[in-house]
Amino acid sequence: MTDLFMGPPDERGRFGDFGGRFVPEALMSACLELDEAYRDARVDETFARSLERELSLFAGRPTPVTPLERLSRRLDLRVFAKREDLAHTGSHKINNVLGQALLAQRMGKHRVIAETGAGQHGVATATAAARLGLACTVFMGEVDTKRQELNVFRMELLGATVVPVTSGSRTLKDAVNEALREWVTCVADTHYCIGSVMGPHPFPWMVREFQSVIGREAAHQLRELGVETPDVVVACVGGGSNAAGVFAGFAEGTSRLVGVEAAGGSAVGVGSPGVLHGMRSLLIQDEFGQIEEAESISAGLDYPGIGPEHAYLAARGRAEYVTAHDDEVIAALQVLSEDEGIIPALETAHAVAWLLREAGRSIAPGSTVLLNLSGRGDKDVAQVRALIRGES
Amino acid sequence: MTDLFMGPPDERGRFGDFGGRFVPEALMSACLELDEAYRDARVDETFARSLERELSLFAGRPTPVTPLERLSRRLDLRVFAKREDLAHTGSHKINNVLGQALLAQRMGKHRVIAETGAGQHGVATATAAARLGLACTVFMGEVDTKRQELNVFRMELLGATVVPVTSGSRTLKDAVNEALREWVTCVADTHYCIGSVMGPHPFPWMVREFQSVIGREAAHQLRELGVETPDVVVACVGGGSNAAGVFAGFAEGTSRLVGVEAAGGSAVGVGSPGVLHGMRSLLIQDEFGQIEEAESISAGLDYPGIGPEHAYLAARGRAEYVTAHDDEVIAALQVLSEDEGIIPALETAHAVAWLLREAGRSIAPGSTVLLNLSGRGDKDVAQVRALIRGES
Amino acid sequence: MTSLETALRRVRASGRTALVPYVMAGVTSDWTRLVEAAVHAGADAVEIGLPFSDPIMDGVVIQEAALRSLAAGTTLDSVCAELATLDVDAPLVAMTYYNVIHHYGVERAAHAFAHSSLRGAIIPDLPPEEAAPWERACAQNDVATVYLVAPSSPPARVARLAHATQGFAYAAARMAVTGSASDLGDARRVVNALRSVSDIPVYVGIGITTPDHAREAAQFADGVIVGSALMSLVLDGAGTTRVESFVRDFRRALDSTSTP
Amino acid sequence: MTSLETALRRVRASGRTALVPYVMAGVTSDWTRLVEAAVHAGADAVEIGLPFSDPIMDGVVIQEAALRSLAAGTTLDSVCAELATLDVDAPLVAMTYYNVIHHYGVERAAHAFAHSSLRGAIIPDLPPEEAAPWERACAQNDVATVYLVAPSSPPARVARLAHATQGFAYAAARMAVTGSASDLGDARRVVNALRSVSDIPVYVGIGITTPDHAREAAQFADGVIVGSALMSLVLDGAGTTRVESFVRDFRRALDSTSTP
Ligand SMILES: Cc1ncc(COP(=O)(O)O)c(C=O)c1O
Ligand SMILES: Cc1ncc(COP(=O)(O)O)c(C=O)c1O
Repeated sequence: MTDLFMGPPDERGRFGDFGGRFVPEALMSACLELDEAYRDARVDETFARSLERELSLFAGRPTPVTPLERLSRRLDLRVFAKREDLAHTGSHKINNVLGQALLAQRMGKHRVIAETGAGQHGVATATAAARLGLACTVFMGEVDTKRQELNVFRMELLGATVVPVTSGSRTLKDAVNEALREWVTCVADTHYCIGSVMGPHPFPWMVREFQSVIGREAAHQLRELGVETPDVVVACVGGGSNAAGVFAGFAEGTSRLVGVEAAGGSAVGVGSPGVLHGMRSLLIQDEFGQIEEAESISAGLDYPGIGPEHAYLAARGRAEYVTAHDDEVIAALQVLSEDEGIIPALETAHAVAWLLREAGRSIAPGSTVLLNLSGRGDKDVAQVRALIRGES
Repeated sequence: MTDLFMGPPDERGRFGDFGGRFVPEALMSACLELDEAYRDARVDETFARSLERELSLFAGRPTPVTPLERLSRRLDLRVFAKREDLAHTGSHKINNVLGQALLAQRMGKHRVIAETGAGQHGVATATAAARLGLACTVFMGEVDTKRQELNVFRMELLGATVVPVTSGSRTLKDAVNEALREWVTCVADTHYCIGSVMGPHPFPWMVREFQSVIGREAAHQLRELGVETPDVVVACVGGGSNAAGVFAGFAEGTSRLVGVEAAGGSAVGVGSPGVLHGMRSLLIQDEFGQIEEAESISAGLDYPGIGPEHAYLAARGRAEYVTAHDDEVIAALQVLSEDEGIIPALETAHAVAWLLREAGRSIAPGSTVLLNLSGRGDKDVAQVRALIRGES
Repeated sequence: MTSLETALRRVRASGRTALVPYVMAGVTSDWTRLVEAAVHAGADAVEIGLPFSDPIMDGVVIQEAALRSLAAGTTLDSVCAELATLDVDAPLVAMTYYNVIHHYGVERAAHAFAHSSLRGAIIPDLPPEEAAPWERACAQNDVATVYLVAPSSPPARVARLAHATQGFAYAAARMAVTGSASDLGDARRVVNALRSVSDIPVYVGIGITTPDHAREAAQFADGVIVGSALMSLVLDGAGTTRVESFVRDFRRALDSTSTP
Repeated sequence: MTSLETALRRVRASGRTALVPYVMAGVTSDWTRLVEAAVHAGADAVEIGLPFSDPIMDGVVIQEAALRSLAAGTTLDSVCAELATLDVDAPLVAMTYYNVIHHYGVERAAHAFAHSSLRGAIIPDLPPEEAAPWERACAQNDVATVYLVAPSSPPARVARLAHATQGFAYAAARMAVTGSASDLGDARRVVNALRSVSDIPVYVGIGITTPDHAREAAQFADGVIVGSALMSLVLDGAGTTRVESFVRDFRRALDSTSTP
């Protein structure tokens, strides 16, 4: 394992065979412009300072690393949680949107658009846009706008326009399609603020870089808590941005990196290489290359693909990708709530579920584990209640 | 103004004419024991360290002070927000409950009880109890358990038992009554974790001390942002704990301190001195000394009294107490959301409403204002939506 | 010595275990008749509840009684006025919460009590530490300040309360609000603790629900207070006759153990 | 030079403005008849849509056509098989998304196209930067790789695309997905940009909805592509007759401006 993992992709935006820039010509200039603007911004100290300022003064970074003492005792492990649930808007999504919104501003764009599934990324984008005074339009599958009415209202409160997407399956995948279609019409003054480490180059790289603050902070904080290198770093994986962010702090070391997908949306487990939304990656598709719906209780993991860098890390064996079933997930959410007073997001609970399952099995007793607590569960409480009571 | 404000109360727990310890004999020993235990703990470095550890590693302190640039431009002021909305569980309540739960543990109590209105303090208490492995029972007016079903479930997820209170008006005031009645039966092994700067001595003092971390941090953070002394410090007031916490950092200086009550629950504005829940303070009561219901769109401000120290600060003129009406509050919530990407709690929006009203009037242009952003609005979004749409 | 204490010491001296029923003023429109019925049936004193919106030492029965009374418009003044129409020998003792007194004014209240045959007052949320103004006002009006002693009260505090209480000492049988359980709990221990520091009459309350409890308490206490059990009947519609027979049953039970 | 390009250059040389209607394969069970009808009515080539679940360059009409087609079980193989039954002179050009090809295998796909009279392919999400394997496979099978040029394409890029495209260059009239608006947008500017670097036939698409648009485009372009307007009719139930008259109207409009 002497490779340098999680460096920049190659010129064409490839991580090994994955990534790239499969976009309509109408978007090509925008992608190139973004690439240039991002390369420029990332070495610009003024930009770094603005971002650092928004992350700390506005979004509440650094988020703490919490030793989970009661859970550790239960599992005979030393478990630490990186608390993205404490970031403004309740998940790691804010790290990325602040970076992109500042970049959009720097590029002279006065509007951002975004896709959203359950609404987390939409709320985060609307938040960053409000903060910076940008216009904002969020595309959300019509099915999701109904399931998540309150998030729609939240975005509206923040001044965003929410557009229900009525095409295709009317969920996240279609919201991305529609955002791309919209972007074609307004690239000149609009930035597409994508919500995970996906899409055409430079998005997967850029979003990972914006999220890597998670891993950088966590590595430093763990050292302060006396942990030089955690044995295991685990995160849930939808598109893969929170996992990429935390992995980035540990990829060069020897930690075992584990991404947990929903059993019903396992792009690594059941997917195969394909091209969607501008990238070549692992996708859930039928035998004819038609994209299938991911299915999970957790809206944030309902994406039929995975970020291309994860496909690469999987192919190279640097990270492993596993799954958790809905029922283990609910149980895990309850355990973390009762043991530690932290109600995690259903997405996050996937990572917890794997931990509960593997403690004492593939994770040796006494191991040190860093759990990326990607978000808080407040958004999921009504759903969890219905699930536990068998109402849905 | 050479007095030392916000020091300890006198021997009998009095702030001037307010405070004291008006409790049944059955609770007297518990109050004395608590007083002693708290006096002991506050000078104990080990206790200080545990609390500091939980506040930073678990609850996410320090919370940032955010310069609100767009709002400042709108109001021709320099507005800064102390971001208690970013603390774990979404408000300042966690500061107090962690202090009390650690103290309970130190006293050898293995259970905590609490009252709650909308559920914020109940969720916070259940959280701290889960974290420390204490049993927890929360009393909540039956009316409120129905209005706030999801918070009830949240507490249950955290392992707490929620007891619907069917006496009296079935809201917050009655939940306090019932918690006190319960406490009488179990003082030996149970700590009553009260939710604001109210109740019998030493609660108002102790809760203020636990919350004063807000003011201490903010004073320091403002200095780092170049503000030596803010001209105005403003906070909403239910029982008064977030206000007391932030005021504590500025009471010795010259800042104008402003507490904003709900127009329908203004203990300072329309109340008169009286004795309730173990304290002498200002209360909303009828001409016969019967306590009246507070009425506000914001459940957290629905308390017919105010902490005794606030009654004292009001009497001495060190702080002023004003009110905000429901409609201004909704408008203020919208302004802060759109301008800054922060949806505040309805409670907090009272402070914002006052700011919007007074900017350029009693607050001179260019003034520096510290707004205590006591909590996030996620809990209120459904209600705000119904209010804006005129559904309730 | 307050006249209440003189009277109650006289009851003890007569070898009689005192019976103190509780009636919430204003709970029914004929509540004063209930008081008379209780006295007629053998009460040695009557506790008169002045309703308060937030009665933290009371269980559901007395809470409900207070709410009904408040809903009917009961006030301190209205109670005093109605008591003026009463004609009973037994001393009356007010039971209320401090805000009612505080709001009315401590001196005015003590004065009003004195002029309405209320010769003592139990204010469970007013401990002696906070009671100086009230004690002064009571002293000027011959109103006894009655304090409760709890099973949790440590010895030094028992001594202090025994010293401060007037008329009688109220020994709480248990750590609970009124009407909670139904037995004698820690009553004997609390009574003994009081006895060891004072010779004031000691009455047991909280949990005395049946004549049997009363008979048992009579073995070690100077009197019993019967509150929720009686109010529960009244809330269920009992009139003077039923109240009289209820109180008489307690009277008989107590008398059967008295050492004359 | 690909045979598609040879054929289309010949059309231009004849002084005729090329008409290229779009038919989504599998949109109806008789879709091949619609293709024949279009050719019969004067189409110079036909764009054959191979449906994809996530057609990001297409507006609602073609999305709906794709969904219907997929629901009917259309696959790359089924389309090729059905095309084999077709008997038309006009060249056919596939239009699909890269995943369909990628999943099938680029070489297999190019081969299958070639054996089904598909002499070119438009893959809007496959830019030349990513297309090397596909271009190679196409070259081996005489399948033209057709690229789009957008109003946003800067000059250097126009040159590059003009160089890479085969058969014709697809000038997108506007920054929009198919079926979005209804006018010529920036078509003239895009066409001119292409003309300045290449002499390959340039066809205008995206927004050509009426014969009037076609007539106007014919003033500066070598051909027009009519997609959503035709598919919209088909979705509404139009059969061969209606398709034929629709295409004929465009033919007439184009011919009225042609310079023979
Ligand atoms: C809390 C939380 N965790 C994880 C995810 C999954 O996204 P990603 O894999 O990009 O981190 C989401 C997406 O909404 C989320 O809200
Ligand atoms: C966010 C928030 N702010 C303020 C309050 C009012 O309480 P206090 O006045 O004690 O700060 C509450 C109470 O629930 C609250 O949730």
